[in-house]
Amino acid sequence: MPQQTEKEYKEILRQYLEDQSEQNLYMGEAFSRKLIERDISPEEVISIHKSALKDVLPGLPSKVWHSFDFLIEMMIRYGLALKEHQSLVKRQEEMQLEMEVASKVQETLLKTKIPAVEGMDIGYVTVPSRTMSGDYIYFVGNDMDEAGVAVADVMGKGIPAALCMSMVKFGMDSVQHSSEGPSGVLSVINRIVEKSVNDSMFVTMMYGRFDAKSSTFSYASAGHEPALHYRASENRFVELDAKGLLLGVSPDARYEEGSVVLERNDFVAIMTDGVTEARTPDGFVEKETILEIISSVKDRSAQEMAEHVFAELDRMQGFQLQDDFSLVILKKE
Amino acid sequence: MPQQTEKEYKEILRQYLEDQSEQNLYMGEAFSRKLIERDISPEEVISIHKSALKDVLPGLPSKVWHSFDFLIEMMIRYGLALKEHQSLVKRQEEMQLEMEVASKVQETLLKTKIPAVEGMDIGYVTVPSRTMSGDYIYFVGNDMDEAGVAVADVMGKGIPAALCMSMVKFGMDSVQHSSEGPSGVLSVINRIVEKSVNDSMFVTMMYGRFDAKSSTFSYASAGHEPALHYRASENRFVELDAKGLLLGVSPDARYEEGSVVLERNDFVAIMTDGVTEARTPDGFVEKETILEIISSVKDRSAQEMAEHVFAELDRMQGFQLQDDFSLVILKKE
Amino acid sequence: MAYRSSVDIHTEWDIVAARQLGRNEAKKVGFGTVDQARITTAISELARNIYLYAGAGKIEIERLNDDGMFGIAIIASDEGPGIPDVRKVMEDGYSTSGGLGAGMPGVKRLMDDFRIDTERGKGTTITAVKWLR
Amino acid sequence: MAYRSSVDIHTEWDIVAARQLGRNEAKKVGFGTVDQARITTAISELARNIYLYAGAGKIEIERLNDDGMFGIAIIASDEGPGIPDVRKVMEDGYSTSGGLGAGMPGVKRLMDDFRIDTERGKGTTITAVKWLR
Ligand SMILES: [Mn+2]
Ligand SMILES: [Mn+2]
Ligand SMILES: [Mn+2]
Ligand SMILES: [Mn+2]
Repeated sequence: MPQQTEKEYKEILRQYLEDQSEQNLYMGEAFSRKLIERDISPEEVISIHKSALKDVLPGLPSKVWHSFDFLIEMMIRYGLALKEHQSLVKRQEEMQLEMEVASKVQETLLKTKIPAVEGMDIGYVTVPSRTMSGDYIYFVGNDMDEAGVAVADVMGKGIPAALCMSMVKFGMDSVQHSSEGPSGVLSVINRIVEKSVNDSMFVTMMYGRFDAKSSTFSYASAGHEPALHYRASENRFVELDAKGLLLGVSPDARYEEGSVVLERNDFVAIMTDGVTEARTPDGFVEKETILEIISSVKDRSAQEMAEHVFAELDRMQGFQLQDDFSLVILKKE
Repeated sequence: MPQQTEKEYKEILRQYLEDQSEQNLYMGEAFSRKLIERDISPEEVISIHKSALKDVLPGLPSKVWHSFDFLIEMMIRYGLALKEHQSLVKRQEEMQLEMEVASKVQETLLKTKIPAVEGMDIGYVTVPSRTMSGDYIYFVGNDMDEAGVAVADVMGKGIPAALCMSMVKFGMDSVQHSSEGPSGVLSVINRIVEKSVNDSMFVTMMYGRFDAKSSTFSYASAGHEPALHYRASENRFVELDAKGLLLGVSPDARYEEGSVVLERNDFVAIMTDGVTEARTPDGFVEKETILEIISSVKDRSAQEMAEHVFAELDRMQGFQLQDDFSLVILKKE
Repeated sequence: MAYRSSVDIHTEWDIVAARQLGRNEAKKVGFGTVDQARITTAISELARNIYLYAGAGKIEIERLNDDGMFGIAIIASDEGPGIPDVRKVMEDGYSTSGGLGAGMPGVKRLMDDFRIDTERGKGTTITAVKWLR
Repeated sequence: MAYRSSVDIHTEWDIVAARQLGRNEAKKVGFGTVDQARITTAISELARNIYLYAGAGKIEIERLNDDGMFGIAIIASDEGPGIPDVRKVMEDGYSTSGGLGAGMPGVKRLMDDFRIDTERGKGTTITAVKWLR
């Protein structure tokens, strides 16, 4: 193989030295691609060039050949860098594959089912900005007259966030009863997060609970983005917020609870900051604009509403989300 | 800067052509490192070489110079590969940083404490083959006369394995009582894994429990590497294995339980396949060799034993683990 | 203030013609041997892409004089299927992308400015510029 | 069946002496120019490591004849502080590891066999072998 390579190289060089045609340089370029494929290092190319030139132009002063020996010496480290590159490319590809597998694991791990509650239409969208998400949506319900929803956002993105979030998920697994009150739920999750995670990791979370018997939506927040309550009778939005520390800061954190009664055609939107802090090349999207987008589809189903808001904000961001995006709509029928 | 570079290069080349001394080649090599640092591509090196040679050896036939033009053409793609490498190194470093954060999250998430049990010396080593581990060791105990240890290995490595393993951890959190029997523990974890993880993910696990009152070690295995029981009185090893499906295959899997009585100076070694399937350039390490390594330190403390076995096998693998390595030694005093 | 010439790409020999045109123009602008080789390699890559994936198209070469800054532009255009995922095409370091350092990231590195315009089913125009320093 | 010679490393000039010895021995074994340059670069890297991190040590060169297979071994030893984390030292692609392609992974790539023995506070011995093909 190396001898074959030398022979081919010499032939292309010989032809080039005859008439210096573009044709020959093109063949040379194609051949250089082959050399890289065949794992020929740059110092070997110089060595091949030297011996080819010796054949084609014999009788040159010996210093010319010494100069090539020097050039070979200069190229060794370039060759090393190239070899290192090949190993890195391989590792990079493995990593990519690994991330894809991980995101599938995450998907299965975090799957959740919208509960069926009389008089309540629920829809949601959650889209990661990179391969793995740091946002989390989880529903609980008795499939009769109670529904609970947790919306959480782990600070940071990517793998560390995904790992930390799996913890919130297992916390939620221990809250399987939709009758549990919002501030109680946050207290449980807070203790789990506080115990398992080091100080540099924080999680914001809102837990909301709808009781069909009283048509009441109650909620508590651990430093999370406020929810929005659309009052159909007044055609305006009211922020729903409640005092509470981020999860994981203190084991004894207490969570205030708020509640509102939902009238017909009212809806509540719970979201992460990836919705409200949508960034376009020209800056943040105005809060007003976001409210207008939501309003414009208030007569559609909850799922259609969530999907429309995502589509609009995704488009405005040039299809490159800066943060994970999660939005839940709970609409009183 | 490029002119300065050319001047320096010419000077080193000129000196080399005079006497071809090693001294000059050493200077050349040092200079080539500088060239790479200064982002000089290999095709530029050839071009610099050409013009330096033109100065040092004027009057060579024009074909010599044409040959350098050809060589420049051949080097362009090598230069490109090198540039690509620099960008990949940068990306790799970012990724590495993220992985390190993730592995710290994992570390906190998975921290465990060796229980204090009278008459039982416990030591362990667990080392990931990459940044994130897919092996998991977890201890439970009443800090009196009972100790339980779980050793798990998630199929696959890296991020997906780490995510999946966080699940085993939360399963173990629900098994806080060291009085729970091995086959019961595996059944609980199995149901959690089966529920949360898709079909392509499997986990092997061994759970062992030592009861100081009866000096009995009981164990169950979910398709895990057998443990080793060293009988001091007979100076030989006995494998401890028990029937049981991998975790996550079927929700109703049942786990056989086995037990042995530990005599004075007996020890049990529980491990993952990263220990038994150590791979060197010449193939797998023989089982015999591994037993010899363990035997050779059987008089040391449990922790020293585990560390010695790791150090030896790590060295035999050229410090490049092919799989996560975990080994627990339980030694009857 | 621009002089533009072009080569249609139908066969592999047209790639050589495009390279020759690019090299001549680069020489006229005043680029040295190394930059000539880089510009020519970029043309090779773009022309081969047209030849392999779009079937036909053209390479235009433009000499630039922008307020005393001299340079050269390569405009590669085709009416092929368009690039379905530009993000993917611009990604670095895939051994599958036809070899180390090849592909569009390579062209971008060989030149100073780089821009892709593509529409599904309509075609692709790639503009790459190098300035004389 | 081995001939061994050695150079003590105390000053930077000793690095040159070690290179010279290695190159001469490599020539005698029959290695070509490119392999000579690779072996010499590996010696440079190992000797510089001794000079920079251990202060003093030696480079031994051994000509090998193993059942008709000819080769050369570089043995770099010092009584320095030892390498705290061998795994880290063998990792690829850190721009901080003193430049692209440098360091111990570079030495490993330049040679055929590579082995590190190190003990904290006792010192380090690195053995690297290249076979003639
Ligand atoms: Mn987040
Ligand atoms: Mn966010
Ligand atoms: Mn594993
Ligand atoms: Mn394993």
